[in-house]
Amino acid sequence: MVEQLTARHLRKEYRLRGGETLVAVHDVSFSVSAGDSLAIVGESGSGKTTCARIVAGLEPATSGTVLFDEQEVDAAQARVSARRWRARQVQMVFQDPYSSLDPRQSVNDSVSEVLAAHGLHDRRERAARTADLLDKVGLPERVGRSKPKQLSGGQRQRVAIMKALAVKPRLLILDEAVSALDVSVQAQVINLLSDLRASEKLAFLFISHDLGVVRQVSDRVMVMRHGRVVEEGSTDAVLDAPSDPYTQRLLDAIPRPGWKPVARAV
Amino acid sequence: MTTLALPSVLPRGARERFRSVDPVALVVGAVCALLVLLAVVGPMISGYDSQTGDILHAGEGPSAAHWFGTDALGRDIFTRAAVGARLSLVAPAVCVLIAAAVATVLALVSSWFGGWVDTAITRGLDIVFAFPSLLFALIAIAIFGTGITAPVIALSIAYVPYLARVARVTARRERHAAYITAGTLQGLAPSRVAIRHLLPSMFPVIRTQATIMYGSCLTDLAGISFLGLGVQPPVAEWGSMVNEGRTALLDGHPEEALFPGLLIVVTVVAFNLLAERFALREDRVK
Amino acid sequence: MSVTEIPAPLLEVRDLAVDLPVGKGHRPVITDVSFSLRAGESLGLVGESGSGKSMTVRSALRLLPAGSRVAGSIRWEGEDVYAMSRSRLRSWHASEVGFIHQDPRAHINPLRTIGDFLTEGLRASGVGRRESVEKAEALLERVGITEPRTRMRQYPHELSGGLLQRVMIASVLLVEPKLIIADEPTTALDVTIQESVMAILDDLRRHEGVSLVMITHDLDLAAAVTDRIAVVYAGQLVEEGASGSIHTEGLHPYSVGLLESRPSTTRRQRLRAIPGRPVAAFEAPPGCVFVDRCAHAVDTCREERPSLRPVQRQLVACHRAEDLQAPVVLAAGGAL
Amino acid sequence: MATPTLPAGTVTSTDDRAGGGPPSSGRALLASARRLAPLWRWVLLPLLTMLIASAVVFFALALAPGDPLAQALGSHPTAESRALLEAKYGLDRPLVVQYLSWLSGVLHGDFGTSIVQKASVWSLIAPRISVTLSLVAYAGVLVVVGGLASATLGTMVKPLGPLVTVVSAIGVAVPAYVAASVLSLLFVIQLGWFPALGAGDGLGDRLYHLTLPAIALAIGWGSYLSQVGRAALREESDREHVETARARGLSAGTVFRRHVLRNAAVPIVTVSALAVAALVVGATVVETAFGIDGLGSFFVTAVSNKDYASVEAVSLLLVVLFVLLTTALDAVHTLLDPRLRTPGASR
Repeated sequence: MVEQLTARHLRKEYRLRGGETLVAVHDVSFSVSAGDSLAIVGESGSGKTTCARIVAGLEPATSGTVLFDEQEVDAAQARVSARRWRARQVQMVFQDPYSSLDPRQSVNDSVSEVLAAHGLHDRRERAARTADLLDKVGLPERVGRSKPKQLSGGQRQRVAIMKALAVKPRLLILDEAVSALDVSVQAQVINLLSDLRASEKLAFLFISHDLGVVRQVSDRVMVMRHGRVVEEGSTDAVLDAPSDPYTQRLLDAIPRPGWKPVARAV
Repeated sequence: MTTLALPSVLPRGARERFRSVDPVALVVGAVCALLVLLAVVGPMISGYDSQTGDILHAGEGPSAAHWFGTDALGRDIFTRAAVGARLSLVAPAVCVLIAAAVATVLALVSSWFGGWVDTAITRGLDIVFAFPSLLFALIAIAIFGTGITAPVIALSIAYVPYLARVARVTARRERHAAYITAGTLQGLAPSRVAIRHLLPSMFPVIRTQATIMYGSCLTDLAGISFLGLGVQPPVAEWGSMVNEGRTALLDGHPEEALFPGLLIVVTVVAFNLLAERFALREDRVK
Repeated sequence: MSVTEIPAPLLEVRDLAVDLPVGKGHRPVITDVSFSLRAGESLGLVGESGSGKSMTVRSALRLLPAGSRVAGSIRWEGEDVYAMSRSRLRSWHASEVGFIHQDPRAHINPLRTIGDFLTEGLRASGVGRRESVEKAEALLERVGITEPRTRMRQYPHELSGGLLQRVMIASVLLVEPKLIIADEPTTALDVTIQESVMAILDDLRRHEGVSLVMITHDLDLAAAVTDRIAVVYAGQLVEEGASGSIHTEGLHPYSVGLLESRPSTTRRQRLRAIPGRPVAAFEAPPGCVFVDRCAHAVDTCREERPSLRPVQRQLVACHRAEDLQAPVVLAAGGAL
Repeated sequence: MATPTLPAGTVTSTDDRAGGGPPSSGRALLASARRLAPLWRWVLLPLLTMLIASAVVFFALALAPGDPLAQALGSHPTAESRALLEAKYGLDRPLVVQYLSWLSGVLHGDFGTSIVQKASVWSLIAPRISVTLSLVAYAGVLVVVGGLASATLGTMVKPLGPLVTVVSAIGVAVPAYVAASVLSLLFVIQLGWFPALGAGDGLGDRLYHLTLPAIALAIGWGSYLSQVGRAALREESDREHVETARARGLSAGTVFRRHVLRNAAVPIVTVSALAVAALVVGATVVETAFGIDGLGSFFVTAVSNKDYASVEAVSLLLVVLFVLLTTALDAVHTLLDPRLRTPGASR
């Protein structure tokens, strides 16, 4: 079977002042097949977001390769056609709903702009497609005419998802996309993501620190710590019976009835 | 009612957010309108020429015929101040517009490409920054001779670092905002993302800074004319009027020096207040 | 008001309503909140953004911006907080209550060392230099910081968020307060660090008899570490009761909805999301504050604002609490 | 600069540390050098800046249209007299050689010869330096004392707030030459308290003569410092950590000193230092206005006479002073803010 996305031996180093090198990602490999949902889980500094950014082409890897349909992509992506091709392979939704939209542009305009960039030049078609997308993410039509400032966090995140969908990508990277939302709104967006995954035949690369969210949205999970993969497998297997002590510790740290927090010295 | 005031409870800017009518904006608007009116129709209603004097009525105090009196050559001071307003108000505007345009482009390029481009531009600006603006203008005059063109161009260059650095800070912050990243990811042309999305994000801060700069530019340019190195007689300009009025001032006729001086102060205060409003609005957008 | 038994509760908040100054007018942030806290007890104030949970404790501590309007009564060991003199208020803040914030970095002067931060209060109250340093170092160890001597010399920017939060807790402990208020103390931290920080707070409460008011959006967290939970929505307290019972037999549709919204780590299932978004007090509808998002709303709910009343073992502000008892319990049971 | 030419971003906000709010001019202006190694940052970069600036000044003036010898040659120049003068002033050599020899001369304290004045530039500058320095020092003291006192009073004594606001808003807009006219009118013509012209001799007399000029020079920057100081104090006293300090029961004075004033020091020091540099340039205007024979008025004369050697010398001095001040300022920032001492440690 051809994997839709393959990342092989990714390594990312940052040069620090004073000549030191920080290895943010340390020989990480993973793949996502069509329609699959892989979650990368870890705490801050685990390298999970760096992996996502490398896959999206936002940062070059120090070494290692990223392939879509076993085709290697060039991190520089100099040509417009190459960039558009990549855009249709992968889109990304970011954590902060307040910075993910241009504050000066209405929702309709911003979606329309993306559609135009992908060759949809007829204004009426674009409007129809925008209306369709709004409906798909469960937003009323009037939201299309609003500026981001007039929208709530949940609405903004729906708009960000909708903009990502406008390109008709095959893989959606969700970088902590629901963690900044209020619980009651977060649940709506998680449900929306599950629905979209089924209806749009999307694959997910889900970056999160929240094991509860991960349980709901991913088939497989990869646990990272300090830039390395410590455990991976099916979500149910890893969360029900973790084999790595770090995964166990992450699970133990989640508050629940009868929970007794344990202090660790630092 | 509480007595212990700890305002940080509210997010910054929220305190100012819901001011309804803004009296300051009204005053600033009125002052600007009056200045424009003075420059445009002032010379017409006075009925005098700014450069021909009536030697018989030289050095007179205010009267019904000459609202602000006449200068040593018998020219009507009100008319000269009104005509002078044109040069005094337009020259700094030109200066600031050029500086703002150059600074915006530099900040955009510098933040967009980063790396060595950013370093090169920043270092270049550091060198220009080493020249205080008035010094820069005076050197330009030493080279190109007295007049208004050399200092206008020199000040345009001298102000660039002040505007560019502030714009660059904003641009660098926005550069890594999710909407800019998402734009590139969504296959929009980089030039489009830079120009349609990143560039407008810099406008509010550029507008605020340029407005403040207008006041200091007006002051600097008039100062150069005051030194006798800018606008040359008999052309009317506020700075040179203050200079020419010094003799009369010592003789007890302060109108020629004080009236244009007052106009300078009023204009600068108005523009500083305007800049403050712009800054408040910047806060509010966030 | 009923005659309170002796001793008076440590902190008692009755019919609190707060309007904050906005421009030239005022805007309500809290419309109806009452609760009381006994010595040694811990209370979780749970709500989403804009619910007024932080403002509630700020009002209780009289830490509101100038021009705020506060109605209701707030008593500390029977003493009216809003009748305290300036100096009494200052000494109360300084020695009897401790405040732990979500963002410790903003609450510690970045230009001064951790040692300065910890000792300045003691030094100002006349404790000698050596003694205050020793006390601060001991407290740093108490909150699980190894090498306290090194940490004392460091600046806030050299410490991680988790460490700073421990420093913050240590600073609060310096004065041996009767009450600690923790405002989303772990929201910005990783889960494993959250666990440590919560463990420290939990330990203080259990072993040193400190009372705790814990503000959080996480009902699970509140249920795990507090005795009682008060759920706040749109500036109103909608349900209050023992932590265990709110968590399993919540009555108010909002508390139930919050629980069901939270994705479970143990089971995969479609979440029962509450429609709409959380509203703030000033946007709340005239009737029940939750009516627009409630699946069980009837006409009464739209017309009349319910007040807090005892139903079963809880206090609930819902007209339909009795009607919903059975199905709601079922739904909650299903989620666990 | 006659009045402050600094963007007053600091007036509205002094915070760009967290990237929130409009950036403070002072910080933004000086932030660029922060990523460099100490040797580069403190020594090489400032030297390089001075070097490039000196070259800019020298070559720009050398390439200026017009004949530097015009005045010296008189109305009937001959080829021989021109060649003689060119040789005398070294103008027959290639420009680069001229620049290098000028530069090495400057390093040895020889600023070349003024063709116009037929004298060594140093002999012209030297006696005037003390006049200008005393004027600038006087004005500098007024700026710092007046600015800080009004900022603190306006913040601490609530009823004085609006007065300070209005006075400083007007003061910042009053150019030195306008202030000079008003002050002359009031104190020289009307009241006759102060002399009209000159710099005076001896300490007492000089202070007396320089009082009005110093006030005229100080008004703009003093008002600006007052505005910046007040904005910084207000902003710092609104910070959460100050709230924490207050809630801990520290006295108001202690909180103000240790947390508000101390943290507001960065923008205040920035503006004070830039003010001093700007006052030197502003002296050109004030000295001309009050007929003081100092470096500033000398510079204006040199500019209008196309006395290139003198223009070069004074420009260079000013640029060097400006670079030294900004470098020192960067160093002071590092002392004031521990976060700048360990670059990259904070995220």
